[in-house]
Amino acid sequence: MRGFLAIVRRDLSLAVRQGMDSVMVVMFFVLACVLFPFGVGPEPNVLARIAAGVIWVAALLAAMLSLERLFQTDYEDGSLELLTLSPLALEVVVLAKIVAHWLTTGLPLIVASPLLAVLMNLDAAGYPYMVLALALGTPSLSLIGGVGAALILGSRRGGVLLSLLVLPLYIPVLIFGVSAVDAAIGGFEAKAQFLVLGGILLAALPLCPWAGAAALRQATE
Amino acid sequence: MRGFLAIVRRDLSLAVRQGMDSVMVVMFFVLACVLFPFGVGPEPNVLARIAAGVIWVAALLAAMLSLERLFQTDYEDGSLELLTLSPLALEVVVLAKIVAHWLTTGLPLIVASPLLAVLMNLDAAGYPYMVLALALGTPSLSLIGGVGAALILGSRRGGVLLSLLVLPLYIPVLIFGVSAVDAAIGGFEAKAQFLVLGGILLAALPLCPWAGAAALRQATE
Amino acid sequence: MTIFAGEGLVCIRGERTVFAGLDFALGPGGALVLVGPNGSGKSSLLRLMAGLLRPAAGALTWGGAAVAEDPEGHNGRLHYVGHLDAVKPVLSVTENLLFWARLRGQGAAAPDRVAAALATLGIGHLADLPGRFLSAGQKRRVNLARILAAPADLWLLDEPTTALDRASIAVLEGAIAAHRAGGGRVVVSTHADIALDGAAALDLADFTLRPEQVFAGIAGTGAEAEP
Amino acid sequence: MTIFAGEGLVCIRGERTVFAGLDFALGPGGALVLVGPNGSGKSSLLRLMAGLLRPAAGALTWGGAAVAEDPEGHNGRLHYVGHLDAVKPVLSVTENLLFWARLRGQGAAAPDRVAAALATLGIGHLADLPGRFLSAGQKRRVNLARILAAPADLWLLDEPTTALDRASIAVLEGAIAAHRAGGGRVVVSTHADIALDGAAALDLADFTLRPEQVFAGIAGTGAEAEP
Amino acid sequence: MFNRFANPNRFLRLSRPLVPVMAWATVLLMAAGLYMTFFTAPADYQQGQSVRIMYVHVPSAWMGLFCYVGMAVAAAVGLIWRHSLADLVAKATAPIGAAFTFLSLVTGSLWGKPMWGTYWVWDARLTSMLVLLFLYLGYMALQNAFDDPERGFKASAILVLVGVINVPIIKFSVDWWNTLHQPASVIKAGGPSIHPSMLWPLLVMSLAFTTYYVWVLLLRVHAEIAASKIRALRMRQASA
Amino acid sequence: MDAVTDFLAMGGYAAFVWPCFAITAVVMVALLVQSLAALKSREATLRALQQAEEARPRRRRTPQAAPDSTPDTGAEVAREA
Ligand code: HEM
Ligand SMILES: Nc1ncnc2c1ncn2[C@@H]1O[C@H](COP(=O)(O)OP(=O)(O)OP(=O)(O)O)[C@@H](O)[C@H]1O
Ligand SMILES: Nc1ncnc2c1ncn2[C@@H]1O[C@H](COP(=O)(O)OP(=O)(O)OP(=O)(O)O)[C@@H](O)[C@H]1O
Ligand SMILES: [Mg+2]
Ligand SMILES: [Mg+2]
Repeated sequence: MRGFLAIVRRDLSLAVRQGMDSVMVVMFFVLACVLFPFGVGPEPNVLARIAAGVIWVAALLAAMLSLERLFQTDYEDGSLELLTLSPLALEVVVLAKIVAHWLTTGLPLIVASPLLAVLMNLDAAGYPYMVLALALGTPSLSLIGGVGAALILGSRRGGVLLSLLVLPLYIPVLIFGVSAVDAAIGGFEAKAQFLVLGGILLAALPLCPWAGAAALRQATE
Repeated sequence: MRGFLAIVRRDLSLAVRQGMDSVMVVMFFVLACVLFPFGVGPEPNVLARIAAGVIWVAALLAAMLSLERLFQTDYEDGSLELLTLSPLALEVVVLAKIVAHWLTTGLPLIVASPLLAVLMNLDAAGYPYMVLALALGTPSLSLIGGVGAALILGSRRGGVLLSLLVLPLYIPVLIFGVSAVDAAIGGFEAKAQFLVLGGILLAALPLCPWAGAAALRQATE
Repeated sequence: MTIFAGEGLVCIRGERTVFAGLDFALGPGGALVLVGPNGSGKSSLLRLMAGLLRPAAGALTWGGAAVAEDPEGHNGRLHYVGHLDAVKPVLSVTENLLFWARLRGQGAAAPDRVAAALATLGIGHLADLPGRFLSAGQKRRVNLARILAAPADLWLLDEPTTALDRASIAVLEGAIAAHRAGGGRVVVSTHADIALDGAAALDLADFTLRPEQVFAGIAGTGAEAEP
Repeated sequence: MTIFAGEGLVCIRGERTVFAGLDFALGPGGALVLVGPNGSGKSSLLRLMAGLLRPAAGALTWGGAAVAEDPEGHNGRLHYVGHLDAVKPVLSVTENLLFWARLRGQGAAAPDRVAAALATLGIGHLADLPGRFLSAGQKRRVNLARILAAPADLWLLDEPTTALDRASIAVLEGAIAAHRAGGGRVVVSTHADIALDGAAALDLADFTLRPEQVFAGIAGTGAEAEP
Repeated sequence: MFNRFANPNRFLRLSRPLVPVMAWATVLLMAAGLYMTFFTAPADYQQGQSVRIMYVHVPSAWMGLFCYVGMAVAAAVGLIWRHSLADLVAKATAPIGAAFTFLSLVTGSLWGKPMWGTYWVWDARLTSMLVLLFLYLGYMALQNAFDDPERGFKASAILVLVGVINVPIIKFSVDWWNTLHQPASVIKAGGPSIHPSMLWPLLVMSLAFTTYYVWVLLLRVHAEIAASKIRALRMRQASA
Repeated sequence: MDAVTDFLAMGGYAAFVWPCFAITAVVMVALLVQSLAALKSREATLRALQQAEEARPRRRRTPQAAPDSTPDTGAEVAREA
């Protein structure tokens, strides 16, 4: 546990010092959303209809883009080898790095999402559900993406490749995240959707660090 | 001219040998589009309404992602220094690399776009305009993105930073690209939009290689 | 007396057999110096001992128990120094070292131990400097301070003298001697000279296969089987 | 006789003055060997000569004309060999070299010249091998073959002997001698020994500023202004 | 004991004779299947002659699913027992499975046009098949992204195992998603009840597709073995 | 003749049925041909390389170093060293 916290704390201070990781992710999130009013036209009702979907897709893309370097710098400067050789189980190391990643990117996304909801004209009834759905969904995105980030270490092309591996696996989170918001706006119960989102998170929590650790072991061979 | 062709030919054979560059870009393009039905729901009329915008946004993102490594590998293995030291004007080198990039990514996107139009239920009247607009717009995307790719060389975080530099510059292309298609579907003249897209391309053609060359000189200092 | 030993080790990298049939044994206070030409497998053997690589055949044991059974336990008793120094450019030297010390369970004692390690290696004055201002030699000394800041039985050092000047090499030799006097063991690969009393030398060239035997795996056996 | 010369060159990197007031002159057939401790600015001077870096002060001239006026022309008459070998892993050795030769206007003659260059460096048998199969020394030889495959007056070689064995160093020395005999000129930085008849040596340490003068820019002038 | 040096020469010896067997089996079964498809199978009373598409559509959909499972099993064997032949089988299966999945999508949409009036609807089954195609392509892209083929095998094996856990989740969520937005209106659950006169051609075609798979798989595995021998010889040449 | 045109018309679905079978045939044949071609070209390369290998002078090769029977595992090859 102490080792876990040490890694989280280090990654957080690296993110703070290296400057603006979180700011950049949020900016990408906003930019990607803002492209849509330009793309589909500014009619409020059309935007409102697609708002939840667009915000979720932008969150997916932002998570994916920022994940590309999750292990990359540690891999390049030799830290990853030493982390692999720490007395901590490698699964714990992976989990700690993913937690730190979520704190620096997932959390800011959640905080920024109401702003985007306003921009995209989302029905006000959806705001709290949007935030809640993102709060349940983004950790799964970080977990699943962490496996992808570990797999592409040392490969020839990072960004595009990662997206191909990770985006198909993000689809369930997207579906239930959007439908939770839509249900709330439509006046239905959204409990089932939240249960599924929670279930996905609970399943990813042990599985992804395990797969990520396996990927890291073969990357440092 | 001979040097120009030599660079284009080399980059094309690198893309072919390194495996599936084009395939990966097209896949990302398709995947990014496919996320939207999941996000906004499968109703054909809603999809048709936003189809042109979504396809264009996906094309923007695909171009941006693939551009990240335009100069990166050459920078890392020392080729970029030697290209800078070639007797060719550096602007020509940059243009050649951008042309090769467009041939390996822009062209496949154009070819794949009718397929996406089917998936997204775009009005059949829009197909030829979609293709034509992409044919005029994607070269501008490659040119503008090439400058961004040169600027981020040696920076700590590639992907996200590039998107922040490049996406805002892409917005004019997006607006006119989409409105050309929408106009055609609505039964209006789309000539003005195509003229603007052509104008952007004509402006980018001399400006971007020049700016990209300046950025490369910086990076190899 | 717990012995760290390898028996019949075979190492295959990138479809190529680097060495085969390698044995070694290392008791407390022992030292092993790995020598051999470029590409003979010194780094590979160290990575194998660290558990970063898995032997294609053969067994690595600690006090008779297979190392592969308990990788985290093995990690806990070793320090590895590779080619890369793992110094984060945006963290200060002390912050860099504190992290690694805390990761190995050094809680409250960590700051003192780190300061002492820095002093030993003569870079106490750099303690608050961010990593990006360090020269190659200074980075290497920070990396060596890391292994002093948390105790571990086995030191695996891959060309630790790279980028060090003579004075620092002497400090390193002293640190190794002290480590061994306390019952620690050390394996060092080196091209340069490093003075270790009573160290056994292992020449990797002795375990390299003849060229025609070199290629293992599918390819190798296939090629071998051709008339 | 065209002279390649530098006068009063000052190089500033990362807000630090690496060297200042450096002069040199190099006529046809001439050779200059750069020596000096790590970080004294050998690589920086070579990059400056190549035009990759711009001098903070001073002038670089070719036959009296400022090099900065016609960078492409200067590029056309020089070959630079840096620390990286620019060998693409997915292209064969020949394809790698053909590209660089064609880029320098070698059209139909390129294949022959490339084959000859490979033969000179003793790696003719590797011609069809993809770059990823090459060892460090072999890559370096491919990089050297590149400068043989297209003629250029001025060779700028940054530690060209890295990773080369004795025999290859001798080949390189022969190639440099032949180049100079044909009126070419060469600047070499080296830690190892490389035998060049009648080469002038330039010790970069002579042009390094005293520590109190080192900091340039705002900081530098400030420090200078201290009594 | 499984061993990472699983001898390829023995495998080659054992499997080479199988190649012509599979080739002939494929040709004969395909001929029989096509004959039955066009001459013995009846037209559907609702769908008319277009039902003949079923005899390529359904086998390719089955094979697309089957290949993914096969690939996952092979990858697991390669990863856990370090059996290099299993790695090669997984690698060789991917393009074949992707081709079948692609065919089921194409034939399905060609069938969809006359039946539903559109080439594509975001139906649950269609959508999950599309995602499956992406999983295949991602696997192939990762496999090819490394200079060291060994790394490609291991990384893509982990990916395919993660993917195989996700396939049911994706399937479930896509079902949910579609029923939520749009009640099943286009295709009824169950489909047409299958009469023996339609079942037999379907089974023969499926068998033909299976033997085709084995045939091409063997060819591709043999090619992979040759490729790794070439790499070894090249490396030997380089270090000489 | 009518039978043939009728057959080709596929009850009005010709525009869907025939492309469907054509695409299936094209994809399957293309995959097969590509696999065969890859196998052929690699085997040719392999043979050429092996011949080059045979032709090269063998410096340190001792007769017993080359195993005459196919070893079951590479590890055995390794242990012979
Ligand atoms: C792009 C479009 C389509 C795709 C991706 C698709 C996909 C699939 C898949 C994956 C299966 C195998 C399912 C299983 O065995 O569990 C299947 C079976 C089947 N499909 Fe399609 N299909 C498409 C269009 C159609 C159309 C338009 C029809 C007919 C109107 C159709 C009729 C059938 C039938 C009859 C079966 C076999 C019965 C069964 O196993 O349930 N499909 N399809
Ligand atoms: N990551 C890798 N993948 C594949 N092969 C590798 C890898 N690293 C090293 N090798 C190969 O393994 C062999 C042994 O390399 P190793 O680094 O262990 O040698 P070394 O004795 O440490 O050499 P040096 O003196 O240069 O450090 C070399 O032939 C090398 O080409
Ligand atoms: N990209 C850079 N940015 C800032 N400073 C740099 C950069 N590259 C080198 N320097 C600094 O410039 C100085 C001169 O470096 P240079 O590489 O020219 O030295 P050198 O004589 O070639 O050393 P070596 O013998 O290690 O090759 C060094 O102090 C170095 O820290
Ligand atoms: Mg080594
Ligand atoms: Mg230097």
